[in-house]
Amino acid sequence: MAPPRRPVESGVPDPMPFMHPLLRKNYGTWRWHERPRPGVLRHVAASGDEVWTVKAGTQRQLDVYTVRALCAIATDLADGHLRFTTRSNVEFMVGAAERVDPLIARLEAEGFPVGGTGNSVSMISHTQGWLHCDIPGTDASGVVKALMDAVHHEFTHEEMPNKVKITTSCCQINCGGQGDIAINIQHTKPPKINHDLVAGVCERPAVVARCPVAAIRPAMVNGKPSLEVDEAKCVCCGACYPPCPPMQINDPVHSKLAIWVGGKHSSTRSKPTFHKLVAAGIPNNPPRWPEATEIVLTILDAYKSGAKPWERVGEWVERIGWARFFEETGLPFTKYHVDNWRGSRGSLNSSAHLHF
Amino acid sequence: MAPPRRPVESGVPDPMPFMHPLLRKNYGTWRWHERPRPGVLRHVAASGDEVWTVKAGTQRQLDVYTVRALCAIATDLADGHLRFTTRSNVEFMVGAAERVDPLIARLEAEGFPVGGTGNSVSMISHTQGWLHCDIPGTDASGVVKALMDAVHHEFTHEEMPNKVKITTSCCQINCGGQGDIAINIQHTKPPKINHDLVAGVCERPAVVARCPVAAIRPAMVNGKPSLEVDEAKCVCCGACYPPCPPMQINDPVHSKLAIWVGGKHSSTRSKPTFHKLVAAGIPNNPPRWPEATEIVLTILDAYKSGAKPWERVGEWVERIGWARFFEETGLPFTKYHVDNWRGSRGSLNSSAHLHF
Amino acid sequence: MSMEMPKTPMLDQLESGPWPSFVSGLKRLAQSEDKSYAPMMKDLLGQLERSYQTRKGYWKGGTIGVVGYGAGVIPRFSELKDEFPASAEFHTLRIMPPAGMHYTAEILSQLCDIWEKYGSGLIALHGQSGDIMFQGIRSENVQPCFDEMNELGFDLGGAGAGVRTSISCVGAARCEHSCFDEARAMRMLVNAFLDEMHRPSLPYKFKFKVSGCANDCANAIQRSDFAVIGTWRDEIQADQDEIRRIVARRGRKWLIDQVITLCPSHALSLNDDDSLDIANHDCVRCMHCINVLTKALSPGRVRGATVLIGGKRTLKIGDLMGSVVAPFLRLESDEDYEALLDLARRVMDFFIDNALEHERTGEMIERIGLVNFLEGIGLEVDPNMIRHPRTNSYVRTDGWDEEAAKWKARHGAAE
Amino acid sequence: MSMEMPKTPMLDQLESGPWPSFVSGLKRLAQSEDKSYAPMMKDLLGQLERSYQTRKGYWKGGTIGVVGYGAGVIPRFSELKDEFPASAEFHTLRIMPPAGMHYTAEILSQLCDIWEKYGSGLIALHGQSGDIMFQGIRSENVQPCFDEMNELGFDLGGAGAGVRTSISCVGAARCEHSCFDEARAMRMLVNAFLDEMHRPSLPYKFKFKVSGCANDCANAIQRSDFAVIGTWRDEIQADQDEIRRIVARRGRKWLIDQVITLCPSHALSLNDDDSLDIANHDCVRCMHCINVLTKALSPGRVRGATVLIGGKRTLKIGDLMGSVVAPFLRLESDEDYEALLDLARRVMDFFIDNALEHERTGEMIERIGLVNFLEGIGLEVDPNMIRHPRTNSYVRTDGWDEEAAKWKARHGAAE
Ligand code: SRM
Ligand code: SRM
Ligand code: SRM
Ligand code: SRM
Ligand code: SF4
Ligand code: SF4
Ligand code: SF4
Ligand code: SF4
Ligand code: SF4
Ligand code: SF4
Ligand code: SF4
Ligand code: SF4
Repeated sequence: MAPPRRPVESGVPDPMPFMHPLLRKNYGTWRWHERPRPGVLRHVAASGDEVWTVKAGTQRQLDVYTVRALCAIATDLADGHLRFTTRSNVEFMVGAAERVDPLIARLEAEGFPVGGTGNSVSMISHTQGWLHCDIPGTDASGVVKALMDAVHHEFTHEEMPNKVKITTSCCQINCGGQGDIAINIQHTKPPKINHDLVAGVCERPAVVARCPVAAIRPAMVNGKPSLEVDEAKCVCCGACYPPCPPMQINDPVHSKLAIWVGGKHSSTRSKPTFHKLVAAGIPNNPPRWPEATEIVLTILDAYKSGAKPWERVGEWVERIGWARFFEETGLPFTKYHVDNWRGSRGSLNSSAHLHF
Repeated sequence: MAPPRRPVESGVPDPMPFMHPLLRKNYGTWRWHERPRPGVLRHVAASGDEVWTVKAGTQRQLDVYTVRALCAIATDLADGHLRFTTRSNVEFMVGAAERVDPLIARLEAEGFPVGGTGNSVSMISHTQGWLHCDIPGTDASGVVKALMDAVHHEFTHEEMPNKVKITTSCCQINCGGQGDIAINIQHTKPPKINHDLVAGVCERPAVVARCPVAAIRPAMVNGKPSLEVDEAKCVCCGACYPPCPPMQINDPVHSKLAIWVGGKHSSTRSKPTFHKLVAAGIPNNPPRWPEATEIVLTILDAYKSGAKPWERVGEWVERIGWARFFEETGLPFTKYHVDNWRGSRGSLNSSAHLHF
Repeated sequence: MSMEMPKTPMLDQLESGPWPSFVSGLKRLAQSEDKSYAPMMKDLLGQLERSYQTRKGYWKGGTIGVVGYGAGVIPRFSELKDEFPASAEFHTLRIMPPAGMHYTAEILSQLCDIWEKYGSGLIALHGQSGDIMFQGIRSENVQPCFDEMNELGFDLGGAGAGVRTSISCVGAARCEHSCFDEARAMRMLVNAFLDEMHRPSLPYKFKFKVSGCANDCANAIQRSDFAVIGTWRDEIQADQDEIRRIVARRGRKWLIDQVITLCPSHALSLNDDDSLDIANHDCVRCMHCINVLTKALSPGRVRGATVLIGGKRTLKIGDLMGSVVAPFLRLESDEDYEALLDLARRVMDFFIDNALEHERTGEMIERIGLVNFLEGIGLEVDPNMIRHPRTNSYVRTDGWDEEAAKWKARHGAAE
Repeated sequence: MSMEMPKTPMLDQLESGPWPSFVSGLKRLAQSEDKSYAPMMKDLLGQLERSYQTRKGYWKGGTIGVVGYGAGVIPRFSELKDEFPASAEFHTLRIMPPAGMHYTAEILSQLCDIWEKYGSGLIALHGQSGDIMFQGIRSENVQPCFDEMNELGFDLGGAGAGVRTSISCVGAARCEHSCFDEARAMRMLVNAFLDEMHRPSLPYKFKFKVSGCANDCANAIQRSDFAVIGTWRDEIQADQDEIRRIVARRGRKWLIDQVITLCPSHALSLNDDDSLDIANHDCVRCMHCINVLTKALSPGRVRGATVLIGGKRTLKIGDLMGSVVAPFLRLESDEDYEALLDLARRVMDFFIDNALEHERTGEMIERIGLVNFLEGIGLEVDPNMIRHPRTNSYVRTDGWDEEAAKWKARHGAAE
């Protein structure tokens, strides 16, 4: 038998061979840009070269037919090049203004919404969900599709005060990250333990160590080594589930959705911020999650009409105050909004600043 | 023998019998005020009444001669009334403009600096020190006197961007509170334990409980119950000293002064803030503490020339950035400036905001 | 036979300079050969000079009190009593001043008379908590001295694990920003807890402080367990003609730089007709614009106070500021003031029942969580209590629907 | 014999609406009767529909890899393998794209060809960490599939306790804000740690992310252990004529509202001649004014990057952002880039030696303190590393003089 092939550890490929020639030529010497219309960027280089980018949304979870369709568009209309953003939008670059409209027409004809630039709602951070992950409490692709359908107008138009970056996550691990608006699983009940399986599949000390509030202890159940959860302590985070699948945290009824707002990665104007809980207890309701969608739309509406130009969602709320955020969105404020995690004292109002 | 007299538990006296008649008459109906000159306030009431207040500094630790001198001034020139601010400044109220100058003249003639209003440096928060307290690492009256001599011009003039409230504290307990600038004792060595005395005077469990970092444990030393300090853990705070005087924290050389800036009580503009360490290791050098005084003057200079109107010390630094604060004051920045107390992660720079 | 004045070369250096010198005052007392306290003050100077030279303090505590009270006198015994016997005892009487520290020359002189009879002649006006501190008295004089002051209408303040002496700002007496009757509120609060002040048996000290507005001249938020800060619910009262006069006099740029851009909530703008555009809904009641434009602007008409609980200094978990537990309590009618007192009673009861020994309110809340504290004192959560909602998902939310229903019920109901 | 399409009434509801439907894509694959993956995708649809109905996931992990590597394939075995045998195995190959995610149509088509041969036809462009995720392949196909992709110049990305796939923003390729060569930096960093990526043996995962400026289009500060963010040390480059043209076109108010008042450090003002007054000393390099006035303003000429360490999501102490450890590293010469890599090596070594099992860099720093971490990697403290100095006096400062001397030595010396 031939010896197995050893991998070529080539690492991250050099992008130059794949990059649009105009980008390659003007690499590092771009001067300025503008957005002639939603979905289109015009970048001008020091050389005087211009590149027009047309940006469109995709479903991220792409079948080869769709990938080939995008390739064909690139071949036919964009010099054979394309790139993707981490938000799974696709970008085609051309060197002249007149080549933009045909691209838009073709993309739209093939069902790819053109937009996602500037002050639009961009594609939602997509995770794995029931399609692939081993721990999800909900789906990802379906949630994203349902929401993007609902905000389609906001993707194809630039009518928001600033960019809106939405994220979702199908468990509390949150691979989707922080977002202007985030729709995440929030479990509401401690894990149900399948004691018969623990001994076989779980390394008990590792699971015990994983719990953020030390709610798990080793225990003998029905004469077999298993685990026990102190339900009064448990914050239902699900961290024990990946290392120990018998600790069933997912529940068709009690795994709910929660909505968070005001996460921001950029250091633009204000420093980066974490998103904050605004609504929880939302049913995990496939295939279209109407309850969550409605809350997202409500928040987007309030933001759109209330924020000043350039205010990101969190900056807007910061200015108007949380009292008014809850008033304007009609969302209830509860004791769960008051942070009680370590170091949370900084989130209390230690001032006479008040919003009425 | 007569039964002992029982106290009349009269509590806080009603101020009305002692209040200047114009204040009493217009109680709760003041309309606006202005500051015609440093040390003088003119308040106007809805009734049209005016009251002119002349404010002057005192040494707080007053001998009866000084108190009687102030009383005489009140009797002669201010309708027999006076009041004190918590910063131990004295205020005389009169009902007409022409009565102001004589008051000022008399106060100045008797050595009471007129000022402390508006954007001046007011009297320093005064604590007890060697004169009276049982745990001080330095004096209070002397520090205050030395500093007030140094900032006398700033007390009698209103040349600062905003009010400057200085505090001092003669131990790390900090009865002086937060300040725009605070000069506090900062011990640099763990307590030296006088083991012979511990058994006699200290309730050991109480002392152990008092330590913020759990560095104290009961121990037998020379066959007697005593205490032991884990010097690697000890943060030299002196909290063990009041309940257990044998735990000598005060040291003529190693009890140093530290200077803090940016404390703010008001919720005016920005929320209240704690003061922040800017200089430590300053010799505790009676009778005039020249090293500490010099640093305070340097900070005041930088603030005076650098801040915009209404910016308090902390607000000014916040705007120009800490990098520049250390640059402009020439104070060294060290690892001790980086907070490592619980919850201090929020004090790290988690952003791309940088000052160069 | 009069004692010699001690040599005080270091202290003497504190007699020069423009600020009034406490050393000169101490010397005046020490040299009052006709007064009983002259020897005490000579020795006091001697001991103090020693402290300056050795950089050490020489006072020790002990136990001294007056009949019926368990606190209010700070005992001081000298470790150098052999060298400085006349000041071997140098206790302090903490006496509560009239709210707002208003005096007549007459009453102050009477207090001086008593103090010259029994004490050292040294008086601090005032301590950081607000007491008149009569500093320097021997044990045997404490009771008669207190009795005379008490007869004059004064009472001992706090010390130890009890309610402490309080401060209210000058407020209504002479300040246009005052949002309620600070002296009334402060006296009502403290005087309702005199038992807890005079016979201290709380888990630890408890301080009230009262400021009439967000300028917080009483340092209430950071230096008291129970801070009462004046505010208003409705709109800032604005005299637009006065604004226009100010703009005419000082210019638009002045107004923009000193007021508009300094508003923390971007609630202000200057209209083209030089009137001030105030977005009261955005305003956080910080007082800045009112401070600068005191003639033109005032707090609204619906006035009252915010209550914050838990401020204190460093021990033992680090400094804590008070945090909002009652965003707005109207303070107008007698009932309003009663409601404030009622809240204080609930806080005190909860503190007594739940704080550990030597634990301040702020530390207790830090330990048990604000929500549990609110439930304990019977208050509902409100967004004004937080800077921002939780950023952390580690929370069990299975009571969400119930809690949401509570909010909706409250929110539907009239304020 | 072709299988029947499963009934998917719930999923079908996701075929309507304007956004491209992944369900339609899955169905296209399932209906590709000429392709080997059609049965797999039919069963996959069946299982997914089941998940929608039961609100449960049915995938389990396992162990799958390619020769020589310990990571890069995410194994998925179905719990419903009896019902849906064709998709009983549905592993994912994580493949690293060219930096910046640039493709030719040709290379993408070639990847599709390989994937159609061995896998499901389902590709995610891209995963949140930046991988091309080829989703759905049976164990026996993993090795040949990878071999072909590897021959084409692609390599597996990260998984498990190792270095992870990275993202750099589009940057220099098409962005005027770019402060260095992001693709170069990112490739240099990741490719230097391929051993740690392919044979994971770190305490836990480690992510690099690279953004060319403070806009942080790569989400580096919050989502990576080692964030490289472009910035500049000198002055913003300003074309004042262009500013005047903008003011002429859009008005002064527009400029004031959209730029001046939004500057977080109040570093901007509008001069009377309609030029922009920039106080570069106050500027915090936030990018806002440059973003809005891209034609008139650009980052300075002395460009480089800030490095922040420790960003990550919630587990297990709550979300952490990276925090500054190197305020400014010039990035121009080869040596400059080497110095960045050298820093990364020191961080990695320290992480390997000091982190507990399953502890990310941010958690490690939280546990040991920033200063100890800095000392460990040989960096000096700098005020740019903090928001503000300590507010707490609980620190032992007896090394003050030495530390102050260090600062003075550094500070006297040229940058
Ligand atoms: C006298 C006074 C300083 C002054 O000269 O003005 C003072 C003096 C003492 N303070 Fe204080 N504190 C004084 C106001 C304060 C303040 C300011 C305030 O009330 O606004 C604070 C900060 C606010 C607070 O309450 O936290 C303050 C925080 C402390 C603490 C720290 C409490 C904490 O929880 O962190 C202690 C230590 C303790 O309680 O164990 C303390 C303890 C002490 C003791 C009793 C020291 C001791 O344990 O023996 C001092 C007695 C000195 C003496 O010989 O008279 N003192 N102390 C102030 C009281 C005078 C008065 O009654 O008017
Ligand atoms: C007399 C006094 C109240 C009292 O009950 O005794 C007082 C009186 C006034 N204060 Fe105050 N404040 C007094 C202590 C304070 C304190 C507490 C302190 O000094 O420890 C503060 C909080 C300081 C802090 O934040 O750390 C304080 C923060 C203010 C502010 C807010 C300043 C700011 O911008 O942050 C104002 C507003 C202003 O300046 O217009 C203010 C404004 C005023 C006004 C103008 C209010 C008015 O309209 O009458 C009063 C005249 C001030 C003057 O002398 O210029 N007062 N004021 C106190 C004088 C202390 C002294 O002798 O220096
Ligand atoms: C595939 C992906 C989501 C997606 O669909 O895009 C993903 C999927 C998983 N993530 Fe993630 N994470 C993915 C990006 C992220 C990110 C975003 C990022 O990298 O910018 C984060 C937040 C940043 C960070 O690193 O903290 C993220 C934070 C986590 C965590 C929490 C780590 C923490 O320290 O808090 C876990 C749990 C763990 O590591 O134990 C996790 C664990 C997982 C696991 C391995 C769950 C598990 O334990 O089995 C998921 C495998 C799903 C699958 O079936 O493929 N994933 N994960 C992303 C990787 C694709 C790619 O390679 O491009
Ligand atoms: C293409 C992309 C980079 C890439 O490597 O793929 C990109 C490209 C640009 N970004 Fe970005 N950003 C991209 C993701 C991001 C992200 C990360 C994300 O989407 O998850 C952020 C951080 C978001 C956050 O803070 O949570 C981001 C924050 C910004 C900002 C700061 C916005 C703010 O005010 O906070 C700017 C500045 C601006 O808007 O002018 C910016 C500006 C830009 C500019 C205008 C830069 C330029 O001059 O070319 C680019 C065109 C944006 C457009 O489409 O209008 N980009 N940008 C990413 C497109 C993602 C998408 O499809 O939506
Ligand atoms: S968020 Fe959770 S369920 Fe979703 S992909 Fe990440 S680890 Fe899996
Ligand atoms: S769900 Fe979270 S808090 Fe509960 S036992 Fe598991 S790890 Fe611990
Ligand atoms: S600060 Fe310390 S030494 Fe000074 S009076 Fe207060 S408790 Fe005494
Ligand atoms: S000085 Fe402070 S840290 Fe040190 S032993 Fe005493 S109480 Fe503990
Ligand atoms: S707190 Fe407000 S009301 Fe009270 S004196 Fe100060 S400014 Fe006036
Ligand atoms: S009170 Fe403060 S927050 Fe309100 S409008 Fe005036 S400056 Fe703005
Ligand atoms: S991070 Fe900065 S340099 Fe990179 S693409 Fe975004 S705006 Fe351009
Ligand atoms: S980059 Fe940001 S901080 Fe600097 S001047 Fe522009 S807006 Fe201000």
